[in-house]
Amino acid sequence: MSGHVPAFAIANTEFDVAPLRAALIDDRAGAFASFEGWIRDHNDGRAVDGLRYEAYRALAETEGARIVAEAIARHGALGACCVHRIGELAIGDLAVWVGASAAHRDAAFATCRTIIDEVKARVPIWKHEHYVDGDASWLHLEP
Amino acid sequence: MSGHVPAFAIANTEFDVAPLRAALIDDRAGAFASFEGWIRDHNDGRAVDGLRYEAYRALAETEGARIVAEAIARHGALGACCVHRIGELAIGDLAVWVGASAAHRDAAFATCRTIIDEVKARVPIWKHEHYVDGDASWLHLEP
Amino acid sequence: MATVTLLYFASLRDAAGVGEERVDAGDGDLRALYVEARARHGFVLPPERLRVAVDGDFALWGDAPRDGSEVAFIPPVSGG
Amino acid sequence: MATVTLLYFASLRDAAGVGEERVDAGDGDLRALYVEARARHGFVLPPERLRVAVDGDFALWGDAPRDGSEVAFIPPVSGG
Repeated sequence: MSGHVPAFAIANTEFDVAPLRAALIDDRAGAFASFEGWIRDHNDGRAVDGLRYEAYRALAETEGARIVAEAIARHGALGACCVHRIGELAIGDLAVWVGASAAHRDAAFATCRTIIDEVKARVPIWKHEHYVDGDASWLHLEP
Repeated sequence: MSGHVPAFAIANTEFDVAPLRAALIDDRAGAFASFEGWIRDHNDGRAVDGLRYEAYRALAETEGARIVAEAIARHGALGACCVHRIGELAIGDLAVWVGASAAHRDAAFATCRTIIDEVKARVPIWKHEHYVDGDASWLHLEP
Repeated sequence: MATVTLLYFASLRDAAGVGEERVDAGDGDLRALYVEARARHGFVLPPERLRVAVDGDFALWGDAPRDGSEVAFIPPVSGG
Repeated sequence: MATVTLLYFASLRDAAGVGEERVDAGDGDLRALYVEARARHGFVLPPERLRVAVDGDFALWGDAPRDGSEVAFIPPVSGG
């Protein structure tokens, strides 16, 4: 993976995924899997009209980079990268992007999946949802 | 999914993935998974310097569309699309693209994975590899 | 007697030297058509490794050829 | 006695009304620091639901506070 793109980053504005994908191109790679988390219009049966993500940035970057490195090593990928948005987001906005390249598709899919699962479980980022009915709340998911 | 983009298509020149992804955007979607097959520089231990894909186009389009529809129904995705290149390709070229959107990531990943697996198993497309040593051969994989 | 167009792809087309040919179907099924073409062109692959399609959709080896139809022999695929 | 900066995020910050505050650590461990802050601000979450970090990396609840360090209480995360 190119040295120009960190393995994990927090973005406080919209970001372009093309350079992230480009940094994972590798002649040895036959497979590239990516995942995008989008803000959807409902959660747990409630209509959502937007949300805000907050991070403990120093720890999020350390833990995120650790997750990406662990996933690459565990699945034998060639490279991987993850960027997570913070700040105010509207329906349809890109919240998180994960990409992984590998010789074969098993490793590309597994790396991508492991990263998004671990990011959701371990990286200190919190979602504050605004509901259409005017209410709002922090999501502190049960472990 | 938008009516402007077919669920499955054969492309005989390079294609742009941005409109394919855009056609899968849906306010109900919280997850989008995509897969890209890239031409890699080796296969089965042999150095490859390019390849050619040939298709039985009428049947490939029928069978590809069937695969996409089956995968969406089976996993409960909101939409999915696949495009496969034919013709001469060089190392690093995009051979196949799959995208799937869904409310949650399980369905997005599963739909994407099912489509690429079934396309590789069922769609009448054949790979003719050129090796660096000057040899070339059709790949007729064991079932 | 039915006349059909046979379509050859990939290694079959290379072995036949043509992508398609018109043949008289005789009175056998689609498998018999392949067995005859295989003998004539020296195809390596046995019918068990192939699928057969008629007019753009998969068919059964035991189907009878229809006059004027397009019969494609599908070697093991390798897309993706 | 150690003086530390406590960092609050998400629902903890809303409950505390501030994102950080400096406190004297007393002679307890990091868990004791949270228990004390929880009582003062009325945090709903028990320490079992949280993790703790010191100076930007995860730490153990039983660790002793270091003078001048930054102690973050990490409620259950919900990114992605």
